[in-house]
Amino acid sequence: MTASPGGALLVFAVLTPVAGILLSFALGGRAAERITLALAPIGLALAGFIAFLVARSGAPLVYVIGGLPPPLGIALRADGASATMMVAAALIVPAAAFYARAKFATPDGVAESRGALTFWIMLQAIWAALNLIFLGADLFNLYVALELLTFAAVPLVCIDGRPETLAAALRYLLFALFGSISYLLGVALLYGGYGTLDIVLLGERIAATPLVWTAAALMTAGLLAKTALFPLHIWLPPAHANAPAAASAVLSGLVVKGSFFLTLRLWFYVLPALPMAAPAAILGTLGGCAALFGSILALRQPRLKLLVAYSTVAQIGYLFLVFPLASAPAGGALGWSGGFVQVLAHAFAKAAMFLSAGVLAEALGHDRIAHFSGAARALPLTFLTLGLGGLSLMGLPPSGGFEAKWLMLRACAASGQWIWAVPILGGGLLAGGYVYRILAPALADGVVEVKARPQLSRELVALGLVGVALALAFAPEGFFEFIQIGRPLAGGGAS
Amino acid sequence: MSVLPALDVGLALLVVGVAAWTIAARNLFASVVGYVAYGLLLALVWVRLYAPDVALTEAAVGGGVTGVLLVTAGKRLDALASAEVGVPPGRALKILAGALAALVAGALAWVVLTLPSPAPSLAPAAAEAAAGPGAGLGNPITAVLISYRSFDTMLEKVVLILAVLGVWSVGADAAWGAAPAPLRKVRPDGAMILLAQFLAPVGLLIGVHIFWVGADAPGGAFQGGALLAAMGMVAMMARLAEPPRIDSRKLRLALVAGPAVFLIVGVAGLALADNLFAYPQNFAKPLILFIEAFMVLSIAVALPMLVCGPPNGSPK
Amino acid sequence: MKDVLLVATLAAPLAFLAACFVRAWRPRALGLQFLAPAPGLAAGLLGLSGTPVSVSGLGFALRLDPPGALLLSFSALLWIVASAALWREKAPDARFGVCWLLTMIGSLGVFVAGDLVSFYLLYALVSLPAYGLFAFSDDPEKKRAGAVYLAFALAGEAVLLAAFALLAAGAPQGVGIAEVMAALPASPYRGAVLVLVVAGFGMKMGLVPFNGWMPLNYRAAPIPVAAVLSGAGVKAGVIGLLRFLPLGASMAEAGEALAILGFVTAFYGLAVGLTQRESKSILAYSSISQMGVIAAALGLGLAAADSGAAGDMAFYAANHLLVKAALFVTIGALAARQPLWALALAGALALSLAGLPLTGGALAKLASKAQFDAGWPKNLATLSSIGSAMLMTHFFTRLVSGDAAKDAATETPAALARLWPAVALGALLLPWLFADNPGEALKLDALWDGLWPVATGVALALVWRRLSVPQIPAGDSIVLYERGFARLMALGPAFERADANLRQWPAAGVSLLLIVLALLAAGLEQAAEKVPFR
Amino acid sequence: MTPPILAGLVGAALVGFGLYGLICDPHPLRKLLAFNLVGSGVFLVFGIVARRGAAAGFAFDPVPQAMVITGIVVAFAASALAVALILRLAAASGKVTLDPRAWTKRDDGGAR
Amino acid sequence: MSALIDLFSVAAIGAGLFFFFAGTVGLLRFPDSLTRLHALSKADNLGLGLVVLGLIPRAENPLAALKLLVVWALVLLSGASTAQLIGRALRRGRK
Repeated sequence: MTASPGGALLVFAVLTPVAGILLSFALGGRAAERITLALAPIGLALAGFIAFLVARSGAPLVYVIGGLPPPLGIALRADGASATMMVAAALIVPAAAFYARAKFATPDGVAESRGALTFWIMLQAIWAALNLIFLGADLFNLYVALELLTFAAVPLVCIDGRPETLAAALRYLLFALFGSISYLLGVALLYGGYGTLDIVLLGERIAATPLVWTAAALMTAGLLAKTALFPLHIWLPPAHANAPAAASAVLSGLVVKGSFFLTLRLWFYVLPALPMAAPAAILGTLGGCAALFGSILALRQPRLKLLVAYSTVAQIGYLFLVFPLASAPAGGALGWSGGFVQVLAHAFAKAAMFLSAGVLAEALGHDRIAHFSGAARALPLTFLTLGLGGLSLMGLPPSGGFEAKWLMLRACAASGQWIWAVPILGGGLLAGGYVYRILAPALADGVVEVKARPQLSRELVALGLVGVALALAFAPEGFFEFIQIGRPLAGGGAS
Repeated sequence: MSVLPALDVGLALLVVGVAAWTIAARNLFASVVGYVAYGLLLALVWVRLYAPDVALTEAAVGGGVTGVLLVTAGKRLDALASAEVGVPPGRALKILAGALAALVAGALAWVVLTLPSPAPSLAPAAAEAAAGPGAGLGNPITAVLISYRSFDTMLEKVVLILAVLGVWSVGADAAWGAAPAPLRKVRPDGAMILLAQFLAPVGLLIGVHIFWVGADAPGGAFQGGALLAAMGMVAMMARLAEPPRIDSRKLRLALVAGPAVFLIVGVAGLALADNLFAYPQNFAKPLILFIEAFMVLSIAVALPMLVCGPPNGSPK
Repeated sequence: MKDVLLVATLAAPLAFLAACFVRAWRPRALGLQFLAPAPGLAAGLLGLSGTPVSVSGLGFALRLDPPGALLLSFSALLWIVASAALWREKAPDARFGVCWLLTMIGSLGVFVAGDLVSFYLLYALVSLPAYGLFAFSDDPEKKRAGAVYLAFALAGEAVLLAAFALLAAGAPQGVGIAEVMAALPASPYRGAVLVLVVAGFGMKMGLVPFNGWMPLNYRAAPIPVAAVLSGAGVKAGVIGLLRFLPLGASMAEAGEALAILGFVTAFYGLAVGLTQRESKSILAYSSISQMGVIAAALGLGLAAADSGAAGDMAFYAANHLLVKAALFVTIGALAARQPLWALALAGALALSLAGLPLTGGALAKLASKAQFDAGWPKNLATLSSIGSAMLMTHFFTRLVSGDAAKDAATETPAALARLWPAVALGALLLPWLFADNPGEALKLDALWDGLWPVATGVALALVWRRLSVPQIPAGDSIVLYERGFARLMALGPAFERADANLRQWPAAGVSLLLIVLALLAAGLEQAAEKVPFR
Repeated sequence: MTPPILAGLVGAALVGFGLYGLICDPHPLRKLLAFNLVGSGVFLVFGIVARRGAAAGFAFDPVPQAMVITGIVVAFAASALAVALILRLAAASGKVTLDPRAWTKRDDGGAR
Repeated sequence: MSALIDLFSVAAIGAGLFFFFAGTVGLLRFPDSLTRLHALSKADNLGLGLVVLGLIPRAENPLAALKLLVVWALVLLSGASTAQLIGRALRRGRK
């Protein structure tokens, strides 16, 4: 394995936010906010340039840290999938940061405040961790990245210090630890079996032995716990519904995608030699149940943020349909593309919806859906965003959600796996139900009392994010070729 | 020497027994004490596995610092006598959980016992690299930590900083900037003070020693730092030292010093050795010691701050 | 020229929509909306003859062929009239205006969509935003109608998405409608596609058992909205069937099944319609019945491998489009004043649906002759004509008796009421301009064929008036569905309890271990299966 | 029985006990203890792998041992964060239960 | 000479082990915490001292011998202090 030209950029994509964390922590106070905002263009430029390099060479971009190649050293590797995710993170994190400026400004008269310092540093940490997760090519390095992500996400959940949020954060932390230790155990076994943790080397060496199956089962289950796939969604609804809006947007839009991304890496890159039909069926079943169950519960939530959080539970379910679909011999490429478009569409749409929910809660002083009558006339932009986000969740055109469903259904058809069409279509119908629950009263003739006029800039940030989710519907053919760069051929074939 | 296997079996039984006690004990405090004992016993297991570095770390962190953390937490929880705990699961669920845990443990045992032979190992690669990138380091573990897998180590220090900030962030808004609560409420008496006065300087010396020899012998930044941290905590328990204010610039600098220096040297590697996180051949050892010195500082400060908890009291 | 107009068909209303988002332009954009469908009208008129035109770009493809062009021109005309009348006096309401434009884009667009994705998008546009034309309200009746409408629309979307995925899977070379339809006869998924297509578009057309939303919808909708939805909106379902039934391929059983479904719908609509008192409901059931006739004809065309059925049924649907829209306007126009000439005109209009000679309906009936040529279909078709005449007479008598629709007058814009004579005449006469051979309809036997069922129907209707038949609640089967739905909703708390239990820590922990063991077992089982072969 | 095998059995037992405690014990602090037990069991597996990898003049493979050291630090940091949360939760509410039902009784739709 | 040293070592370590044993018996058999503490700390300090004494002649170099002594001293210090602390805690508890 040798480094590609421009590969050092990969390390800088991780190091830049890390340096931001260290500087912010040392300087404290208002510096943290300024540093985070200053990082935004740098991070976006790095992600964009990396994507450009990957697209230009048509092959993964690799960097060997310290010049010592794996197995002894650590490498970073950017393929089409990771570059896409990095760009998504580089758009959503700055959007959340920009949105959060008003709420997490250090108050006048103090040098530093608890909420502000925590928020800004943890936001950078999430960014650093995500970039590392997308780029990492060493399973232990990825473990450190996962922990970095958890440690950054947990304090964001309880940043306002109410007991409910503390309980939610504690539950999140403990369950995430449960998941990471399970993952780590699998890593230990794989090292014991193959003497390396480099993804590429493992992918070449691994054969279907009991050791590998055990490791795969443990690592997968651990990652599922961190992704909150049904029935492991124990922590997600209270955590995502109680965090401040900007944090929820990042948690729901990006953080759960981090561990999902690793699950994909695990099965499609580390374990391509394993016959995947049975485990893929298990993952697909859990995903399908999640899509239906989460949507049904979203239908019953009295509060907008809880509804949106349960919708995340459902949408995570869709992601896992990528396992049976992309590993099938026929239509695998369609399934893979569909899965990725779903990841992106949900990331942008959900981030936008959480930001809008935040705007709404501040403007109305509550987020009880039963009291929304007429709210759309008071907050037209916010409800436009919620509606368009809902469009994507329902999978109606023109939206990324539709594109994802369309690709996934075609993959179902191509591979003859009809059963997965049930959650895809049924979940869409149920999503229609919960989006209707938000929009129908809001568009009715009632009158709501607006306590504080929302800032236009914050509403526009959310609208911009949802715009990206819609724009995915118009993704050119080249985009799908791009996310296939560096994807190993479907799992299960080799053995 | 047929005693050794018998001793090994005894040690194993003891470790498992104490672990079971930790889970089964009725009383929270008893289970915490069980865990501290368990940590110390585990250090012995590590010695038997030819892992003196891990044994040092486990003794210092698993037994020592974690012990203080948990005992303090147990005491503070007891002080809040009314803390309501959830109900334990029913018998059926317990049996199910037990059976599943046993199955997973059984599968694990089976896999561990049937690990492939000959075992794959990076030891030869590490030996070979010791002449190159790991130049001048006699302790291969230090070489792995600071050179081959430097990226892990640096990020792990960032994790530590995030944990410190996370711990601070659960404090009250009004207390931000103040110092954490002292480790002991009451003024300690003579014995504790005496212990701290004697032990801390000696421990300090040993900690620095462990760090210094770490390049070639068992020891290194983390082990040394952990020992220093433990000494700092002994001093705090004796109220010879108080936790610093969390907005103190010195404290912040000490915390970020390790990863920051690591990062700077790592980036400088691009200019000096053509690779990020590479060290120029001739300066490898001094550079590594330089980085480690700051890491010791950061660790020695971070661990006690993690134990001390969030800021408490008034900021002014 | 044609291709520019084709693009403009969608681009013009889109431009108006965009203008609505600029606050300063909004009033004018809404006021001039009647211009938006003009390019569509032009494109439709030009596209009536000659070879189909295609345009593609941005991942979308547009295609116009003569059947689509006919429906496009009539729809565009309807939208122009409705918009012009509506926005003359209606206070600009952004919610309503945006939904109006979106529905318009979809309604015009489905006739020109050239590939699956475009069709799906435009079909969704003609279905979903229409919710906003009548249901943005706290009025429980309207909310109910809206919810039912949306449920059927979404279910239709889901079914169609599945159908389209199958179509695309059968045609690897592309997702153009022409390509997938060419590949369909050889596709292994033929049967499934057919069922899904009929079910999906059937929901839009109100085929039994998906008919219940229509009466609720039209009752809740103001007159102009009901006019465009019943006229243009429902035709999205018709064009769907026209496009996605493999009419050239012989599929006898499937075709006959569809024909039977169509006739069942036709008579079911007539029967329930006759029990209705409210004029809007009667018109809704008449629509259901007419859509049944179209489905039956298409089914017979499918069975006979008659690809000409598409053109014939497009004409039949186009006639229905104009007449039904005009009938809704009639309700509003005659609510206040009923001069004799107006009653005569209204009567002719109503009976046009039954195929009264000299009206457009007679031409439509003639167009369906090829399908209903002999045997049981012919008899059933005649029977349905008699039934239609009965139903429309019933409608007419309810209308004349005056208590038909209480708020019909207030919800009809004055301009539309003034325009009504022209609208009605247009609906009666315009089809003559577009028919292939209007002379046929003027022959004596054709006149007789048209006249006697109508006369019989009128006579029967007068007898029917004497009977007192209990009223079936509008929406008939909906009541059952709602009951079932309520029962489903009652499961909600059970799901909540299940969720609360699953989110208990021990349950989640056990689940985690179960997942580990399940994955392990799955893997080991596969490994065990492989061993003998190695 | 050589130490690696013995340690393997111990590691598996620790993981088993820890998992049981993690699932069944309602007190979060004791869950944390259980987590640490599982953690040390996992580290022992690394230790066995390291010991079995003795080669080229080393009594152990240094890479897994280095990972254990990193892992111990991370586990400690996690424990500290969890303890801080538990203490704060107990102080703020008088409850340390993780039962979701204990926290959802009150309908709060207030602004965040 | 070496035999003599061996003998010395065995004797010292054996004596040390005896004190450990006695201390442990005390820990298990004595009635209350204070007496148990008494048995444990005295026996362990003396026992460990004897073991260290027995090991010193076997040390490879003087530095190692010094280390052994330091170990003993540290255990003495911590043992004594903790015994004190526990004792005081017990007394406070009784009040």
